[in-house]
Amino acid sequence: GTKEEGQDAEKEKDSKKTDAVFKIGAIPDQNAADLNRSMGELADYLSKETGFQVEYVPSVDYAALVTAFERGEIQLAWFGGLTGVQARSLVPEAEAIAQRPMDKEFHSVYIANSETAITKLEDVKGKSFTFGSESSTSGHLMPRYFMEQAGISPDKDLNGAPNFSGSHDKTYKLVESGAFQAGALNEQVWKSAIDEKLVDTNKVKVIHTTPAYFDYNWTINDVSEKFGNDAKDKVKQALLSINGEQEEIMSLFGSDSFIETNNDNYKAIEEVAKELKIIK
Amino acid sequence: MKKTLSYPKKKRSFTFVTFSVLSVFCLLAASWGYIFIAENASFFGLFTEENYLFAKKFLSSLAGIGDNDPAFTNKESWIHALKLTYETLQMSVMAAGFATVTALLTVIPADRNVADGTLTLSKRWYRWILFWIIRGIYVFSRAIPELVWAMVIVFILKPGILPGALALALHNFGILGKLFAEIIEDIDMKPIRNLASSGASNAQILFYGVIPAVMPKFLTYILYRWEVIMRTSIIVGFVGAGGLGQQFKLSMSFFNYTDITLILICYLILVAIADAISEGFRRAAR
Amino acid sequence: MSESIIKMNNIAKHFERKIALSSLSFIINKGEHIALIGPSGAGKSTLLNILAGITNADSGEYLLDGKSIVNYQKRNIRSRKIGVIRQQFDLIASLPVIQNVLAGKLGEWGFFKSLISLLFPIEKETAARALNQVGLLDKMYEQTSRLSGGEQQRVALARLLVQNPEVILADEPVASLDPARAEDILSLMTELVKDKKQTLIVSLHSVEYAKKYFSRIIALRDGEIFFDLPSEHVTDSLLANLYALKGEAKDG
Amino acid sequence: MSESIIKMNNIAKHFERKIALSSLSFIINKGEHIALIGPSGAGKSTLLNILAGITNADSGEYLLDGKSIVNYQKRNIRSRKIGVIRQQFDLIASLPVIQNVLAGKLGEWGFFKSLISLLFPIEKETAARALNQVGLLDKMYEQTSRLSGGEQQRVALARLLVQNPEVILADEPVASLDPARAEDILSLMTELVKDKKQTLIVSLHSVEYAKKYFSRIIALRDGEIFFDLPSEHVTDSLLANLYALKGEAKDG
Amino acid sequence: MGKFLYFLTYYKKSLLTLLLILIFVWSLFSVQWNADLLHPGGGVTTKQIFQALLAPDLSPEILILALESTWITLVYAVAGMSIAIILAFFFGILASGVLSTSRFNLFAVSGFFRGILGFTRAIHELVWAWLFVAAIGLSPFAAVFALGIPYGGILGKIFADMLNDIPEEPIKALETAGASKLQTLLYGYLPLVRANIISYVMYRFECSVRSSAIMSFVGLGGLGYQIQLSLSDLQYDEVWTFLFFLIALVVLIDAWSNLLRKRMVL
Ligand SMILES: Nc1ncnc2c1ncn2[C@@H]1O[C@H](COP(=O)(O)OP(=O)(O)OP(=O)(O)O)[C@@H](O)[C@H]1O
Ligand SMILES: Nc1ncnc2c1ncn2[C@@H]1O[C@H](COP(=O)(O)OP(=O)(O)OP(=O)(O)O)[C@@H](O)[C@H]1O
Ligand SMILES: [Mg+2]
Ligand SMILES: [Mg+2]
Repeated sequence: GTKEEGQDAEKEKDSKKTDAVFKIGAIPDQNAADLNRSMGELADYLSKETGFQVEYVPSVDYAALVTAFERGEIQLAWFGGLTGVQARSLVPEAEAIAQRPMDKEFHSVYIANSETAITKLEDVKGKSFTFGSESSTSGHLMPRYFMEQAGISPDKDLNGAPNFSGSHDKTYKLVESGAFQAGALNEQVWKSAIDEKLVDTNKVKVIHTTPAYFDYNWTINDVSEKFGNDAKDKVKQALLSINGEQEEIMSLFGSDSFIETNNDNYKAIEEVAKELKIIK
Repeated sequence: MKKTLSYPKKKRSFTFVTFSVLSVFCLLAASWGYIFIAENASFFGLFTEENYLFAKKFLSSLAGIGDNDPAFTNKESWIHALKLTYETLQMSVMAAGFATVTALLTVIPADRNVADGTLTLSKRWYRWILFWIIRGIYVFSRAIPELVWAMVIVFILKPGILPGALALALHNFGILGKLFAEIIEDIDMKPIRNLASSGASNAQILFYGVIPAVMPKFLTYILYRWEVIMRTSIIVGFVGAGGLGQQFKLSMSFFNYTDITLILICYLILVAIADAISEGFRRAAR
Repeated sequence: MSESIIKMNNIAKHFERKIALSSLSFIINKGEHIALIGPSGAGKSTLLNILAGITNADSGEYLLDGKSIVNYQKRNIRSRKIGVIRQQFDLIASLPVIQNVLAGKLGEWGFFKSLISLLFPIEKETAARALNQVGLLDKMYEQTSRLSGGEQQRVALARLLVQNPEVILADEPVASLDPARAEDILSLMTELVKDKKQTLIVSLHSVEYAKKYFSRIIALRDGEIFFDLPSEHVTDSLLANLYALKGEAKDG
Repeated sequence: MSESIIKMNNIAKHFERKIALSSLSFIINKGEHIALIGPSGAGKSTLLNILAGITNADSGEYLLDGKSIVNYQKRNIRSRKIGVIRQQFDLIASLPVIQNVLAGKLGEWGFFKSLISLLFPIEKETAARALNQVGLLDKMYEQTSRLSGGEQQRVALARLLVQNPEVILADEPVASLDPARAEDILSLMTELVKDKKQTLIVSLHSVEYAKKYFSRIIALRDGEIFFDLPSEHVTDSLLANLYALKGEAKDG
Repeated sequence: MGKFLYFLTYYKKSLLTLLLILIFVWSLFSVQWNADLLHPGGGVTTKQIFQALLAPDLSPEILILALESTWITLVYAVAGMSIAIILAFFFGILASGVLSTSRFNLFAVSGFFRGILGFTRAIHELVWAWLFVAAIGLSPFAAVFALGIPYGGILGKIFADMLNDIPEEPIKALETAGASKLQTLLYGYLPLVRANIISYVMYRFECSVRSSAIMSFVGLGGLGYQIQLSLSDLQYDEVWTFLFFLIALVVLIDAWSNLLRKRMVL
């Protein structure tokens, strides 16, 4: 019964002698309203499972979330590949603990407005183009990397400097409205937009999909001091035990479960970022 | 002569001024109360060792300690930053220019003394309508911060100097328009009436009476606003409207602290130059 | 030669509840020199403004050169009849002297002529002649604000010379000058005006000057004519009555 | 009772290249009433400022009550000896009348007393008595800026009554008032001063008033004493010479 | 040569104005003026934005949210201004040098404090905000300080200038009545600048409301935060609702300060 669980949670809290709030955050790469709702529910779920008082802290900016994480104001954060690397280099004790199955083989898609004659990646030369946030892996880092691999320099070969829309949702909306002729975004956001009919596929089309790379992950801060030595494992277990039952939460993530991951999976991203001189 | 005088009692009445003073105190109490109670902010909580360490770490990163190639000792970074500085300067001048031109074009009907006919010494019914419309536009454009204008304009124009300049101009257009209108409203009417009595027409009054009287003040305000625009130019860049600000935002996202320092140095130089130039112009115009 | 140029009939004027002028009537002939005196708030400035056509009277009739003042609505026509001079505040301080003098021509010039003249003064000759007459030829291109009070008053006089109206009105033209300069301006003014047979109406605070430079004195008090006499008939007891206090508290 | 209070010996003062006062000497006795006259720029204000200790002379000796003025560096000590009154701009227009009057006590009060008095006027009695003497008791709590020019001049006078110095200096105290009000202030001033045997030194533009209200006249011209005579010995020809122009062009 | 100098002085103002116009024209050359400036889809977006302007989102949730954010914006502005006024009062008096007794003091002290005021206002409040957030975290105090410091600089400078511009006669008169430096401050300087400084503070208060609104761009709450969220979802109708609340707040303060200026006697 729920009542018993509640009491258990109470007891556990007492035994830890902690009234500190366990704060979680997420990079604001999608529709803010959806993010607020799902993350709020995730926070409730984690409270129940771990006995901590979990709270979601919204953030308006990728870099702001990384800074808050660095300052210890956020205990657990849903980062992209690049922001995760940034965060873990600022907080050496931090650890990537979980990711979605799809994050092992993540893709970005390049999209174009249907009224343009763009059909393949090479065609975006001379067109107006928008990335997502400059800190995004799937919205900026990897698309930029693969464009350069294809011989297109985003800073020179496009029509004007590339724009940074700030989020994946905004990217496809801007391309759909015609504000930009082409753009790049996270494949998962794109797919769920199509599923939920948020985007009109008569107006936007996919022109290219990148090869696979590691992306999003849950990174946990150094929490042992405030929440006990077993806190990290508890949170990890809670995340990994999410299954089809928590549909509401997982709909945002476009998946039905999380799997284990570790810091080493993200070495490749770090290399790419260094190559593109985005981190030193 | 030690006779006591019956002197008048001080009269106390509840005026608008007393009302304002009371409202200010209520607002102050409510605001600080809200910050301390509802937002549960603790002032002394700021002075923790943790905060000290972060502040120290942050400042030493800015100073480039532990960075073997800080941007401000790197020639290439300087060249790039100076190019952006130059762009920012152009952006601010363009913004001030646009704002001035549009404000000058609209200011005459936006004066109360034109609308009620005291300046022109003649009345027209439609002048009040025009007055309220233009004043409304001024309020609208100045109430919206530059940054918000910039966020909207980058949807319409490609990233670069122009959207930044336009965003700054849109905001300052309202401010300059209001200031200009107030200057003309405060104009000394005696010389104007005298011009009228020596037979000048409305247009002649404008050129011989109004413009010479207000021009020095207009110039002062334009230069003063230009200084402010200079300071604000970095802000519109945050949302992609070009110049130093855009680079500032990117460096922040990539945690390139020394790059940020370099940009801040350029920014301060720019502001100092703007102050000096505008002060010089004001002196010369005196 | 007692041809009348100004006729005032029952002129009245009030501001909100304050009566500034109540039912004034008088006639002024061409070429007369008249001083207007009276205590503060007597209505001198108000009367001069009505004479100049700057303010309209509430009631009464005002004939200028035989025609009602309403026939002089067009400023450039009126400016050939009537010119006004006050204290130095009347000049555009930020313009050079020459422009302030040439402003006396605006009534004759069209729009473009006056615009061009603002950059490249035309009719310099006229301005120079007038400035010479008031002894300021060397300050022609000076900024007006840099001139002393007495000099500014002369510039205003030069503008009037250029404008050359039939009637000249002056409201306390020497109030802020020291005695020597005040007398200098007054004598210059009456001198210049005599040459052209212009009519001169001047308000003054100093009875001394009024008697010395003007042939006829009109005294106002509380918006009414207190007396209207040739200067030599104005006695000290009349003057004492004119300025008698009604208790300081009432003024201001 | 011809005890001297002010002794000036070869006092000189110049501003940049302009000589404002050159080698002035005179003695003033306790209780004398002196008018200072002379054309614009003669140095009247400069002399009064030196007398007040606001400006320091470049050279020469100035003894106040037998001691050199350097002994009066402390303002609150000096303020008991000398008080100054000028035109209305001497008052703080945004304060109520009573505060402006009580400012005459600042030399006696400490900082906190004056701070408190700004909120809750102390020594109201003193202020009321002074205001009563100048006939302004009913305007005690009025904003000073709302008073007329003549009334403001009286407030300044009331401040001096509160300050109660031995010597009173006044620089053109009636320049901007109409004749009636001007005479009113001058007679009030000389009256009040007589009661307390105070010394009075007043600069004036009007020779008429100087003769009427003062027993001794000191005339300045170009920074030098032009004459220093009892009023009845001042002749019209002396005055004409005093104010004679040297050509307008030189002033400014 | 003499003639040339003459020409220069006579046309000085016209020449300066001409120079300013030329500088403006120079700045125009930094942009390639052609249709390329516009996004291919810029027209469409403009239309959408204007349509939203005519039909702002007036649903109750949005209105309540807007009201709440307006309050937070106002709170930060008021708190920031109160810090600014305290800073400006002390620094302004010191920077004006009205209390200095010697010439050396005047230059050293007022120079020093003018320098400080200059530095604090040279940096835009949003940059201060970012510096504070980085240093002390996302505390409301970061927003309050970020507003208070540059505004203190601006107000302090104006305050100092006003104190310096005061006609010296009333002050001299007080001094001859025996007032000390501090007493001339109480009875002379402060009452004389009161009306001007209050109306300037009111004007700056209006500006601080706008600044407070954009503080959210470093993650501090308020109207700007909501505007940013709505913009990132391209909900232009919500954006306009929030903007109208901001405009209303500004207009209200403007009206208040106008009334106050009219009622306040000098
Ligand atoms: N625009 C106005 N509004 C209200 N009252 C006015 C106005 N102009 C003048 N008055 C009042 O009308 C009366 C006459 O004023 P006027 O200026 O004509 O006097 P004056 O004789 O010129 O006085 P002064 O010698 O002080 O210049 C005064 O009581 C004055 O207060
Ligand atoms: N602060 C100053 N700087 C330079 N010159 C000054 C200054 N004060 C006075 N002067 C000059 O000193 C001379 C004497 O001035 P002062 O003010 O004493 O004359 P005044 O007799 O009071 O004249 P007025 O009747 O116009 O008030 C004048 O030529 C004046 O220009
Ligand atoms: Mg008058
Ligand atoms: Mg003087």
